[in-house]
Amino acid sequence: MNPLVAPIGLSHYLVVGSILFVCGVLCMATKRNVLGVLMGIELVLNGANLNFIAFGSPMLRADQSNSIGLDGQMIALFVIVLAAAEAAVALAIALNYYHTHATVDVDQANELKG
Amino acid sequence: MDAINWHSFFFLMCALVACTFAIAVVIASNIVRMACYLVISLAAVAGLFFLAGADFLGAAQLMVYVGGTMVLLVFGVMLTARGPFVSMKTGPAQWLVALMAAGALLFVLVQASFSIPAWAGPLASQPQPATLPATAEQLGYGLLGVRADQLDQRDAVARGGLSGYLLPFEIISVHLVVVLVGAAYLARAKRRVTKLSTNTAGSHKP
Amino acid sequence: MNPNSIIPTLLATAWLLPLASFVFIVFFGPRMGRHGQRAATVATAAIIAACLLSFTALGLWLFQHPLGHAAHGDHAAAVAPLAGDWYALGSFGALTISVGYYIDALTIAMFCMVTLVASCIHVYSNGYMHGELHDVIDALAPLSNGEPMRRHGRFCRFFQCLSLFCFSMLGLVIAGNVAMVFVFWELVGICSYLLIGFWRERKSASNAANKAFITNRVGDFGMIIGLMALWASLGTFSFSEIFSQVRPAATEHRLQVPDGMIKLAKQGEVAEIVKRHSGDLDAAQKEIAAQLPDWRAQGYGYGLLMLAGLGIFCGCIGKSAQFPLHVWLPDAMEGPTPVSALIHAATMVAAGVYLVGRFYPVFTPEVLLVIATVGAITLFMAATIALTATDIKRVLAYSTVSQLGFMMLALGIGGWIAGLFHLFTHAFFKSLLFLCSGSVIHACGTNEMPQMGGLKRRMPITALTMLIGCLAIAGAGIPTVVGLSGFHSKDYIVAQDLSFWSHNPGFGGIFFFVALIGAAMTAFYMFRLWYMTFAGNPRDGYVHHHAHESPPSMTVPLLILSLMAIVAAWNIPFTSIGLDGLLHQAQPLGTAQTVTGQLVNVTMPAEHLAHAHENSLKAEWMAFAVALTGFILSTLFYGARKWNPDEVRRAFSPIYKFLLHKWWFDELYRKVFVQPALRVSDWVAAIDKKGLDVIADGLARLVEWTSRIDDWIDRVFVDDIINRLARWTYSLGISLRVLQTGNIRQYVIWITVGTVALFVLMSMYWDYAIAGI
Amino acid sequence: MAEFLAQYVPSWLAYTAVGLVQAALCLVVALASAAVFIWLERKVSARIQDRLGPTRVGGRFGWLQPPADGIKLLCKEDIIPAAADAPLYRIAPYISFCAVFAVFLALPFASGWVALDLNAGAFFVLAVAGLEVFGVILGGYASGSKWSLYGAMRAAAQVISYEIPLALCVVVPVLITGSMNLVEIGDSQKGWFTSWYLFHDPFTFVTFWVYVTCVTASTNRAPFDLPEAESELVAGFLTEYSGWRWVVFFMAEYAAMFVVSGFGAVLFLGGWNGPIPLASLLGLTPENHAILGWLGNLLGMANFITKAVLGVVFMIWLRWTLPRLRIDQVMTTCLKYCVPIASAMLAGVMIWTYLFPKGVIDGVRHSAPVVQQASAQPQSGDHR
Amino acid sequence: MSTERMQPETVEFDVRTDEMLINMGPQHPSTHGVLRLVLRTDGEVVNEVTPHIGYLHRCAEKIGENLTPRQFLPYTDRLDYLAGISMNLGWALTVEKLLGHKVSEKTRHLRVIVAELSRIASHLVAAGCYGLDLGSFTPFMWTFREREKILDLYEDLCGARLTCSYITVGGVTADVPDGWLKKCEEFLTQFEPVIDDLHALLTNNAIFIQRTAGIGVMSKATALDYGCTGPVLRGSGVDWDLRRDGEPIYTEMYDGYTWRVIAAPEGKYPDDHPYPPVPPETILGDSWHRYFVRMLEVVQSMDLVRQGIEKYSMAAGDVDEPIPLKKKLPKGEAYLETEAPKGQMGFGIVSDGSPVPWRVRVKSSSFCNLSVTPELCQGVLVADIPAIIGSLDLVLGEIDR
Repeated sequence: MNPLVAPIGLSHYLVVGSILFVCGVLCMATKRNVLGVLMGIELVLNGANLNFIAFGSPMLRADQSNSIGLDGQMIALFVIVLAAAEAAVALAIALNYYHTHATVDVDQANELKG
Repeated sequence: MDAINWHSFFFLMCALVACTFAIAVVIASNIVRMACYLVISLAAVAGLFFLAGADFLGAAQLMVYVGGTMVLLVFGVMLTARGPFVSMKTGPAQWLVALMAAGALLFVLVQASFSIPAWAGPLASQPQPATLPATAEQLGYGLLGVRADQLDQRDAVARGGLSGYLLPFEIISVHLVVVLVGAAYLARAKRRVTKLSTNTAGSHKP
Repeated sequence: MNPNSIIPTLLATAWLLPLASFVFIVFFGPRMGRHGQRAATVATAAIIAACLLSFTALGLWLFQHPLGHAAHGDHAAAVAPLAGDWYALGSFGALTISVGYYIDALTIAMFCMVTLVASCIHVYSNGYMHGELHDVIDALAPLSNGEPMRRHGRFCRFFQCLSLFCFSMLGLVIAGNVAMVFVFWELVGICSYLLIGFWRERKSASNAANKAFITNRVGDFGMIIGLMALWASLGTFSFSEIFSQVRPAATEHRLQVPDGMIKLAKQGEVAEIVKRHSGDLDAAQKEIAAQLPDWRAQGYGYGLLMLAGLGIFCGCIGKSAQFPLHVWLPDAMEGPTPVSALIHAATMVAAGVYLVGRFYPVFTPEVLLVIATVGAITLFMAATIALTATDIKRVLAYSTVSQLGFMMLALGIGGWIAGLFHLFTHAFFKSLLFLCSGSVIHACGTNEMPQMGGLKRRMPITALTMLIGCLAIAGAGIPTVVGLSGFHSKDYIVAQDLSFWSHNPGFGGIFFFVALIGAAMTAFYMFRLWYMTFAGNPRDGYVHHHAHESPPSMTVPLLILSLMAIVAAWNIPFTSIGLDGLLHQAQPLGTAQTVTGQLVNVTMPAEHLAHAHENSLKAEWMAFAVALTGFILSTLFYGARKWNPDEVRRAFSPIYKFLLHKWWFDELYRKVFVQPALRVSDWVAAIDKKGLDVIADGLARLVEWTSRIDDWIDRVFVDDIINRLARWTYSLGISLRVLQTGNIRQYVIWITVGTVALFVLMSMYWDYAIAGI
Repeated sequence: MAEFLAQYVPSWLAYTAVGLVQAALCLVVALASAAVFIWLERKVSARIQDRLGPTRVGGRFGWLQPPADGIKLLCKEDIIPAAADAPLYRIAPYISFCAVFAVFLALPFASGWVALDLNAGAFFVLAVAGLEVFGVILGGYASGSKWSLYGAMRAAAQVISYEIPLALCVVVPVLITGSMNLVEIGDSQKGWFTSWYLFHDPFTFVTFWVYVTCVTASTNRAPFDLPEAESELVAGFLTEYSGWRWVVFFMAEYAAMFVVSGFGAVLFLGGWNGPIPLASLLGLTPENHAILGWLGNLLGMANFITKAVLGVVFMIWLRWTLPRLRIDQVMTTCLKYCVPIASAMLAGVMIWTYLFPKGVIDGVRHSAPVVQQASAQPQSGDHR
Repeated sequence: MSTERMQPETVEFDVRTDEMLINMGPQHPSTHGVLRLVLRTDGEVVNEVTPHIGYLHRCAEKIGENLTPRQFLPYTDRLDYLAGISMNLGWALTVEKLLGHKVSEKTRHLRVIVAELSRIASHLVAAGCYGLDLGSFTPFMWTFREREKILDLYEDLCGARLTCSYITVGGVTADVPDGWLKKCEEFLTQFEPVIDDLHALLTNNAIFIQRTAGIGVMSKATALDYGCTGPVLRGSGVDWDLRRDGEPIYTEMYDGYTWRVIAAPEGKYPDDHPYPPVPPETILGDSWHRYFVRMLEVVQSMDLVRQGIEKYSMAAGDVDEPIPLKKKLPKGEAYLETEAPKGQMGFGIVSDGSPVPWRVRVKSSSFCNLSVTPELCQGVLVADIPAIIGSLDLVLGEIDR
């Protein structure tokens, strides 16, 4: 199948979203830098957002009866805004963490471990 | 030959960029480079939003994520990175475990994406972007509590239920304020420079 | 435009101007000139503008409703009040809460009085409060290290509060419904609290503010009960609706128990009827309506009406410092003197009287009797205390309480016009007196009269204006010819008393004599005050030496007010326009008739009866005679110093002490309310210590013995089981602890694995169609 | 053309090739405009300073000076400092340039003459133009020089702060029009110059000047050129750059000037509508004939470009007149003046449009777009 | 704009950052040559500044000990190369003081003319560069344009533009050419309105005032403690000018001239000059005042040049020729300070009786003025460093010698 000619469907978007999501998870799972983890979270949120947009898009599937319509964009908008807020708070926490631990290595933040 | 499908073409471009740089974020060890790749990846995602007919979301993604969040990140990087290259290596065993888990997740997700036939089938004739509704206004109305896209709902009761997102919007805005104040407070170092002594004027002639 | 729409607008503007000034000063005050000097200008300009607007409104009103020749008892020509809503705040069922207005001649007259007095006091405060323009070193508020406190001046804060007060007071006057009245009622309370505690660092001031506030809450509690009674039974807060229900036009405005109250009183039967006509509400309504006259005749709901009246009067007791809640007012003199003049003499405390006047149509004769009794007690008690007080402001404060008692007494015995007339005249001369005392305090730096004396040469204007004030309050005048304002108003009250006595031959005389004695005492203590302050030889050289006449910003208001104190009761020359006529016009419909109580045998004589020639002549002469007596006694004691007051004091030492300690009211309240509370807590503590502790100790000993036995069992049997369990738990925890690594990345992987597992599980048992797609 | 090519080669190749060619053409246009502005800056500054400026290269007026400079700079060694983070250092100028270049996509040059007619156009322009600073930050950081880092941090702080008042200013015309579509915003200012949003009401007039301040700051132009303040930070984020990469940063700056001027022209100065509605007076409207309409649009484009160029000249003029502000003064200007003023103006415009929905100066302007939009909206939603 | 300025003392750190050491110079656009400042910064705030000098050391004093005074004269041009003639004058007067030589009336007035012209030129450079330091390029071009005209005059006078060596020991190298005085007057006439332009462009510019007012405030006491001289001292309100207060051999050069010292001891400038009003934001002794004093001194110097031209034309006789190249110096020593544009320039000479001095010493005004920078630059922002250094008007040729 020639990908340039074949039309794009919902599944394709979902796959991209999955890849972003998994990349984000990987990022969170492998980075020791607080900021790296933060970036992983951003990727995860974007993967999810892409799904919302795709499910709500009027262009991606023939049968629109199950489309979530404008709600998809709405939720995505809220996600974006909350992600910004989350980033601000996470960054503030990271800064404080840096001030107290003089490092950004999350592995050092294990004072509460069992 | 078949006429090229521009939608597919741009989708492929953006998707490739987004995925490639997302993977680059995972692989890169320098935090600034990670940030840079992330910005590019997110910008490509914004492109995907545009392609899916969500212009406003795309622009918001660019503005908020790339313009705002990422600069915040860069700030954080600058403030916390001692020297330009800070990398904290993760052990190969952890990589392996993480990759296995992530691979399983990816498999499950992709499998799920293609498992519904209705999702794979595209629109027989895709609407041109020009004919699409202006979602920015609809979003605006939605935030004000009117679902402009649902006014054709025949069931009056159901229409009443579709009352938009005014309350979440209000909550989110308050939430944002709280978060920003909290973040500002958290990041404050509560330190003051001691007041420097300034010479007071004396007046004797040389 | 017709006056009916202009007048509310004018008054609303006059009402809102101080609010604007308040808001302006709140935001920009500290930035207006050095130390907020300009704030005073703003506030003063606002209130003066309000004053001009009020007088314009008065002019319009008179133009539209010319005063009929004071036709006694004839109320056919009564003028309908302007009532309406500006803004509906919300409706809850049938009840609508709104910002409305109820304007009659009384409202407008009150507006003029309040704004005029307030204007004078604003101007006066410009001079009086100038100390607040700079940093203040307050010797009366020592810090913990004993040094006087130093703080920034609060000039603009003072004017900010004044503006807020004016707004609240005017709102209270213009209010069109009870809810609004209540809101502004509380607002003036707040202003009073803020201004009494203006020098909040002084312990006495903050205590006084608290006292005023708390005491008023006691009254407000009753008021809320009254309001609830009205609302629950009548379903409305609006004045006009309440009045039309209480005194329907159908009964020629005679007081009758409104339907709502009867229904409430007979709610059992009403419910019965409704149940009987299940579903058919109209029929039920009809049947109830048919029953109503019977029920009314049986007296149902009358108690409720009394309850409403008494409740509202409770609020008035608190606000107008009537017995037994009068204790806060003398202490409130801790505030700056202009505040005492404006709030605690002229306007706010009179609000209680005003409210009684406003609610007059609702009061049954029984309630009125209560009012009269409370008024009489207050009048007498406060006057006696004033006889012995030496603090110049306290004398005036008790005088205020006493005069308020006069008003209440007058209202209570059916003298609506008399009471309110006295309210107006009193506002002028009492604010004048307070301002004069402020001028004296300003000059001398002390409140104590024994340290003053001979000031009239130092401060001639103040002495003169104060003398006018004393004459006015004492009711000086030439009988049957002319007199100062107080002469006329007191005359009305005495005349009404006399008339009341003649209608209630038994106990009616008490009120009459109390009023006469009160009038005599008033003259006595006022001149005592004047003589001690201004006449004679200086008693304290230092004070005398440093005394000086106040600046024009303080003396000019004094002159204006003294003019008003003289002429307030007069008609405008060659016309019949005057306060008297205005009040006649404002008298609520149906209240000018003679009525008799249902429960108590009391007759409230119609007011015009008191103006019968012989009655009024008698009253006039009697009032004049007692005032003159008071004056002469005072002159003998303090002016000419023929008699030594100390001898009298010694002779009546117990009484003197009783009076000096203000009838032991504060001590009484301490004994009755404060100390019992403390004692109860002591008891509780003692019970705790003595009783419970002993029991607990015994129990403990018992338990100890039991536990010894138990211990043995425990150690041998139970411990073993427990230890074993604990060991298991511990080892389990140790083994599980490995999972809790504190490593975020591992957690992420666990989450991932968990998600995948969930997914797999789901796909095993459900189709993907669970998503419904 | 692509269809033609596609007969001979695989279609994806054909389209890619054509796409590349078209992009290159656009790039040339952007570069040419940057070159023109560099020349303009030199000439204007020379006039201000009693000099002549370039006179010789390319005959008169030194019009070939920028290409000559460009060639010179291309030939210069592309130095990458040892301490630099090489990949980021390399990529940074292009990020800046791409961001600015992408704005051209959504910038309408005349009614309907826009590459991408987005219905969130104004928002898009704001968002994409804001990306420029990312290249600056990256470049400053990656240079491995302390001066560059200073420049980068200043740029970050300054541009992010100024986005807020800038967005508030942009909201004003959006509010009046009731649409974020730039073409609609431009078209709604049709008519005489009195219908420009600049003269719509006093608030928009003030807003325009706040906008000017903010865009001057967000394009890092004097007196807000702190990120590259040469007397303090040597050259700020540009310190270590040389040769071609430096040129790219420079072109990004000049292209950004054009973009924000054009954007301002659309938002406040009537866009392609001249002070006198010459096109409609002459009958150059599509209603008359397609060609005439096209001609009218051409006139409009000339109008638009003139306004944008005047805007750029204004910025040049500012630069050569004013000293530079200090960083705290820059932030003060933004947070204590621009943001409150812009907010107040936004509120003012709201009230104004509420009170005078048809405008005051030009009462006959096609009435009240806000109201129209609002009432028309629900119907447009149900296309599904 | 508001008059509120951010006082560096009250900077509060929102985010804790590490301190950073930065080299500002010796190659930096705003250090006016090869000054090197080591800044210890915390974000934008400078906590400490340490100046390092010596990058332009040319052994000027040692050279002076191997040459006769007239041979050394061209080296003095290189000290403050922006006001070479003033340097010449200082050296010439010092040697004349040692010799006990007195110059003729005509020479005296000619020396006043050229020395004051060099002051104008120097101050023009100072003002222009100051604008440049604050990011305003145009004033720089304008002042240099005017300075070029003065250099043209020099060229007509002696053939050299920058390092004139015109005033020499014993007199001047040559009398003025024909018509030079007229050219000089023409220059002054056309220059006058330019000053107003400069005031409009810089002095009264709101941003300029914001950037300079209250920045680098130097109290009288500080200025005196650090030995600051010249406009830097007068900018702090000290009424001190060697042309009036110096040694007789120097002050008698200005005998018969009417002028007043430009300083504002009570915060108020003498009102016999047309000058723009002092903005209320400024504090006496801040960078703005140092700049402003220079601008006023330009006007003052123009006045002196005019008087000099008049007096020169009236004076009888000829200008003095220089002393012989290898004239023996009397045994002894002499030290003299003159009021150079940058401040008090001192030359010391010790002679053992030979034509070549035994010891030569130069006391530089810029050196003293530089020494105050660590004190002034505490807790300021990075952008204030050029604003303060620029207001001190340093010349490294003079500092490093």
